[in-house]
Amino acid sequence: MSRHLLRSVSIGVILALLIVACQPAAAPSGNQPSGQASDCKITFGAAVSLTGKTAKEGGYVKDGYELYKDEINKAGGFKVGDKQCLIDIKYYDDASDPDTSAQLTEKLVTEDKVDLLLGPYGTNPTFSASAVAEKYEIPMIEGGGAGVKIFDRGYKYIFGTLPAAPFYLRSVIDAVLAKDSSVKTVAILVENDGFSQEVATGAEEYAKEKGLEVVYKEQYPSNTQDVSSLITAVKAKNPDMILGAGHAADAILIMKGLKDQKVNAKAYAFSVGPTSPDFRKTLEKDADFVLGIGPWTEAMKFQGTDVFGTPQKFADMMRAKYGEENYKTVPYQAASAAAALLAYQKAIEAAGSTDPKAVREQLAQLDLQSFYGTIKFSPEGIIVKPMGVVQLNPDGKLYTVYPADAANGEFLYPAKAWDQR
Amino acid sequence: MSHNEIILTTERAGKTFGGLAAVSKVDLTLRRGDVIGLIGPNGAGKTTFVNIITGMLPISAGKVTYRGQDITGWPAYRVARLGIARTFQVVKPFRNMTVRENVAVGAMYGAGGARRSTREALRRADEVLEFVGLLDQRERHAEQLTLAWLKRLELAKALAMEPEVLFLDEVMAGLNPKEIEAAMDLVRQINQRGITLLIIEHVMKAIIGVCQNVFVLHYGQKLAEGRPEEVLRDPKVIEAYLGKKYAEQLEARDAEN
Amino acid sequence: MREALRQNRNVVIVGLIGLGIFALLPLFGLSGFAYRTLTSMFLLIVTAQGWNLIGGYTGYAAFGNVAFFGLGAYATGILMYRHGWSFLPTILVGGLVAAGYAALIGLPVLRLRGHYFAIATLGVAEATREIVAWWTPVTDGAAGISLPFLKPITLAQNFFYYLALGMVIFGAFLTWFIIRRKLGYSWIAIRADEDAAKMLGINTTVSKVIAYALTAFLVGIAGSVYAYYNSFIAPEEVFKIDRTLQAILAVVLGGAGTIAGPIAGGVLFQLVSTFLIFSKPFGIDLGQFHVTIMGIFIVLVIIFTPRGVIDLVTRSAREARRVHADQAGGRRSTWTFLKDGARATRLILAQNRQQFKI
Amino acid sequence: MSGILIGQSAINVLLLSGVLTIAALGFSIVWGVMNIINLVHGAAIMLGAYVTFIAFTFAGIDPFLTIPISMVLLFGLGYLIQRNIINYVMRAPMLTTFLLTFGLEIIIINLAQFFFKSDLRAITTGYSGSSLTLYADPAANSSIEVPYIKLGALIVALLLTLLTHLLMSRTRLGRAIRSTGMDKDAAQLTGARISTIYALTFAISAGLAGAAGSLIAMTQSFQPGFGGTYTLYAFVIVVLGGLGSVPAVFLGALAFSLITVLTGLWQPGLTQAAAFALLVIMLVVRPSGIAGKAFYQ
Repeated sequence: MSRHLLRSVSIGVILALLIVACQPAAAPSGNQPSGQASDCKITFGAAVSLTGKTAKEGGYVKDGYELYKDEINKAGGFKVGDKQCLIDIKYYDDASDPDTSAQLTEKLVTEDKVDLLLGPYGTNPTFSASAVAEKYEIPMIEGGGAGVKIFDRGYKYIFGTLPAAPFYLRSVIDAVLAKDSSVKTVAILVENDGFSQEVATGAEEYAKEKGLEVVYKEQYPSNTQDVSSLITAVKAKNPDMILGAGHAADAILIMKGLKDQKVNAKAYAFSVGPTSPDFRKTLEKDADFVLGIGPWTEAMKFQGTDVFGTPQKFADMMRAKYGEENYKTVPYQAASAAAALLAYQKAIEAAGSTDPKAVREQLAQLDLQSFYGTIKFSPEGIIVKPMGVVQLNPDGKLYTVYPADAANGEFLYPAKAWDQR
Repeated sequence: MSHNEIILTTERAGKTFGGLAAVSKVDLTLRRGDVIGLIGPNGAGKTTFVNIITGMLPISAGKVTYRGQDITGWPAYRVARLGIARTFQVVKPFRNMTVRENVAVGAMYGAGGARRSTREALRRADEVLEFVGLLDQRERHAEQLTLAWLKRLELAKALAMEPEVLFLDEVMAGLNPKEIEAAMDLVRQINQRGITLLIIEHVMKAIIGVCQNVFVLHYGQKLAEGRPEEVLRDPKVIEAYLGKKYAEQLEARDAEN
Repeated sequence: MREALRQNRNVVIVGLIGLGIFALLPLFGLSGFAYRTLTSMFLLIVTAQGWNLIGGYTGYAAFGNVAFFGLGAYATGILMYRHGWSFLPTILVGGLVAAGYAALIGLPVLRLRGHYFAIATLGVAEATREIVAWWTPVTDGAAGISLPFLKPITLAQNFFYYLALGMVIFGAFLTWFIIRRKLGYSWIAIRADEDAAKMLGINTTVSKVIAYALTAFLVGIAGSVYAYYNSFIAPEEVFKIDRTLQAILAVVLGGAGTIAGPIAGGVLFQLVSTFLIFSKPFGIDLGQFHVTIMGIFIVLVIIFTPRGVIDLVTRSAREARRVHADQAGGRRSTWTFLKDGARATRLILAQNRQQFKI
Repeated sequence: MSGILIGQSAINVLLLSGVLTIAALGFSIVWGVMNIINLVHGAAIMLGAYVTFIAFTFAGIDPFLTIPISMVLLFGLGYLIQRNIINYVMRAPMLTTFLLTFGLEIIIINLAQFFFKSDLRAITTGYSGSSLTLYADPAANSSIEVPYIKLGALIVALLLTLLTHLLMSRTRLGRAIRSTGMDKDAAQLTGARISTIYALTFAISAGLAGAAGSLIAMTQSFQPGFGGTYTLYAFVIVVLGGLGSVPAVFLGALAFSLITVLTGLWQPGLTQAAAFALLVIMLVVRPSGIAGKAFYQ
């Protein structure tokens, strides 16, 4: 009898577990604006990293989405046909893990039945999540993955609001050459991950094209804790310009190392780091003169008809919503995330529905002036957009210094030598 | 069974640990059917000597020959498959197996192992277990056995290998007199099956009771060899080995008074 | 261990029923998410079954198995992407490449024991990752490799689901097949006492290298399938240490050195970790604490059931059955049986907690 | 290779090895005495870094003066963790303790992420980044520099290493810890309370990790997840140097720094691969390390 019992208990347990696993454990919940009447609702799904390695940037992305959602809902939502639709976003935390990202995207599509997808943060999670989106032919606009390889797979439903990685550091080279044509040598320090490799290769090719000599280009391992020997090697090459392609922590480590060993270049630039608030906070005065890049800065002079209108307005609203302290400078990740939703708005309104195929067609031919500048995707789905160059000024602020028509501050060049600061 | 055939010899066998000689220049000859006692004070190098013959430890010097074949420096498993088995002073049962499975491993991989299937090995294990008197324990886990049973299990594992030479390393240590009697009986029976035995033992009664010859190691070197009664009367041996014990006994007696 | 299995025919029966359920589940309609969750779970189980051979049966705590996963994934990635192979043969190549690599590194590394073996394997895995990331001409470096995906969706879902499930069955069958044979005995003997195993005539080096290579084969084929399933591989993802640790956790959760252990543990691990991301118990959003709770879960499991859940359940059931049989006829009911079971479980948990205490 | 390059690289090796010694020391002691691979170690280093960060940012205490604070706090935390959690698995197989500490690490890191957020933090003092110029060749625009803050960290690290060495070799506590490491049952006979000894050993290890965290906080930016890399480094260092003594850890750290710096000059993409390759070779060829012994002394 007991054997029989054990058997039935076990079956029961397995079934129960399966039901738990396969059914939505809880009704989808989002912050629905209560009491507001609306004709319909559009739900977006996003698996972003709120914990793990890229929790910080994932947070920027989520904040950008949320700000846009709040503002557009205040303004009455999307106009679909003759209906006004409020929007809602369902989030999951992918813990910065690509496998989880794919799993969650699959859940958003097949169980939560979201209408359209927003991207995660990070090139690798974007790879996994976008494959799921493409599989189900649901559009995904992502503002957190710039690897060119995401877009050269022939996918049709993936759009990115960040310019392609190889373009990241090109504007820096342009900016410096515009100021000083006597610059001859460049050193490039590259983190050993896919995104940074693309950035570095793009920069190297462009530098050569412009007649510069790349005197140093080496990879360093992700999670590196010491770059002193790289700095020593760079110093021996005495380059005019030092470019870093990696993550914010590496950029900080490299700057500290350059100061330690008194390596004086005319310009320092990093693909990721200078635009993040942490960079200034951690390096303080040592961050002066460093160049960063961004597809968007709050100083840029774009004008759109969207809920934000201008970069400045977007930045102010970010600060109003999330606090001055947290967004001293507003990182472009937040703006590119908001731009993703904006692109959806225009595409849905043009399509008159949220039908994935119709929205996809509209996205492909989108050409929109906005607070984020021109939003227009290449045939591969990646935004075509020049990068702005920013500089951390000794007065403590971040100014856009290139291109000239977007500049709101003077490009201080060359950077002061360490012992003259 | 011919008592003349030489089955195993060592010539000037030696082992050094970081410059210290644990065993040096030991010559030993085992003839088929022998029961030799290997005795000596603690630390005399008895177990090390067995270890270098069986390939447990790499030999440092000298030569080991088994049935005319030079097996110096052979790895332990090859020596074992040739037909040389041993037990361990500190018992080494496979705790996660049953008694029967423990013994079956010996039957699978020992001298006769290559031709045996798993099932045949298990059957062979039953035979051996019956012989050593452990058959009724065969389904128990090794970790549940008492020390006396574990010593028998060691023996059974070695016997299952169908060895021609068997080294017994203190199989009687820690047993009570009754258990020792039984164990001696078992050793005699094993010998009657034609297995050559080298027995390391501190229980002198057992040595005298079962061994034809005794071989004494002291500081890693041969001190004496011969019939038990003679060797044990040898002053050199008494001084090196028994002398210490007598001294302890005297000391104990003094303390009592 | 082997005998524990024999005594508990129940485990086998439950396993077969579970297998039946999993085999039939797609017929009742699964969401894409359920497909993915279960397919990933099967792949986790296969990597766990792989680890179980070297870590569970042979007793060598390998911490670098992710190297085999990554090599399997890259074999498939490179063959499909560069050489236009079709998918299925690449699985075999992935498994064999991993097995060959394991044999190669196993020869020196398997001479080490305990912590040293663990660290050496970890080191090998890390070094392998870095080399794959660095060797751009062959591997496309850190940027990774993208693969096309199988269409249409339903075909792909069922294909990967049943392929992965089939691999679980293969893993279980392989384990079962070997442990009843001499090789299996040699592994269990090595785990218990390697010196004693040698003295019984076991060529421990060969046994261990075979165990390691078979481990690598299973982990490697899981990696191969992962590559095509996920359609993207990059060194930092497929060589992530977490994959090894998850597999080990799955084995320990279920019970190391048993056939059912990795399966039960894999199911439990995947369900708990998936559940934690979505569930809102009593309306509380676990939010970013889901990873923390996973950590607490691991700590509790390790302290309370170091031999795994199967051991806990079977021992509780045995104990309850014993108590149950002693009781007078009137009180024998399902309810009292369950109550006895719960009490037995509590007792065993308390014992386990004290078991390794100083 | 120019003289300046060699000189600067030698300085780099020395400076790096100091901090790494402290980072690996506690790990080595716990491993040697308790036979545990302690994955919580990196998390303890991380907590030490945050103690220094908080004390510096909110109380304005000089980072070097925060070292005792983080050592004391982490000592206490280590004691509690051993007493209440790790003590339950002291006799368990290695895998059990490994996974247990893995679970603990997850918990600590994620709680830290909740409390401290995943913002990058760093400590920038008035003297950060200033350095002592040992030799300069203005013509070639090159020089050999010794950053003061790293020099300070090296001195503190050497001092702590020496103190730990004295603690382990000269004091009663050290003797009790060592004898427990050699043979816990024999140590029990001598009257030492094993559970207390273990708790103290773990606490000392955590305290050293705290000091390492404080030192690391001064030289680089950090966020809650950064400690894991140091656990990995500690592994390699302990194996290279050999288990069993304080000076061995220093030798291991020196060897590790040498490999890191040399590969960093030639082929920085392979620094970790080189370190791990050496680790595996070392394990196979000489498992006891450069200066290893069987037990702690």
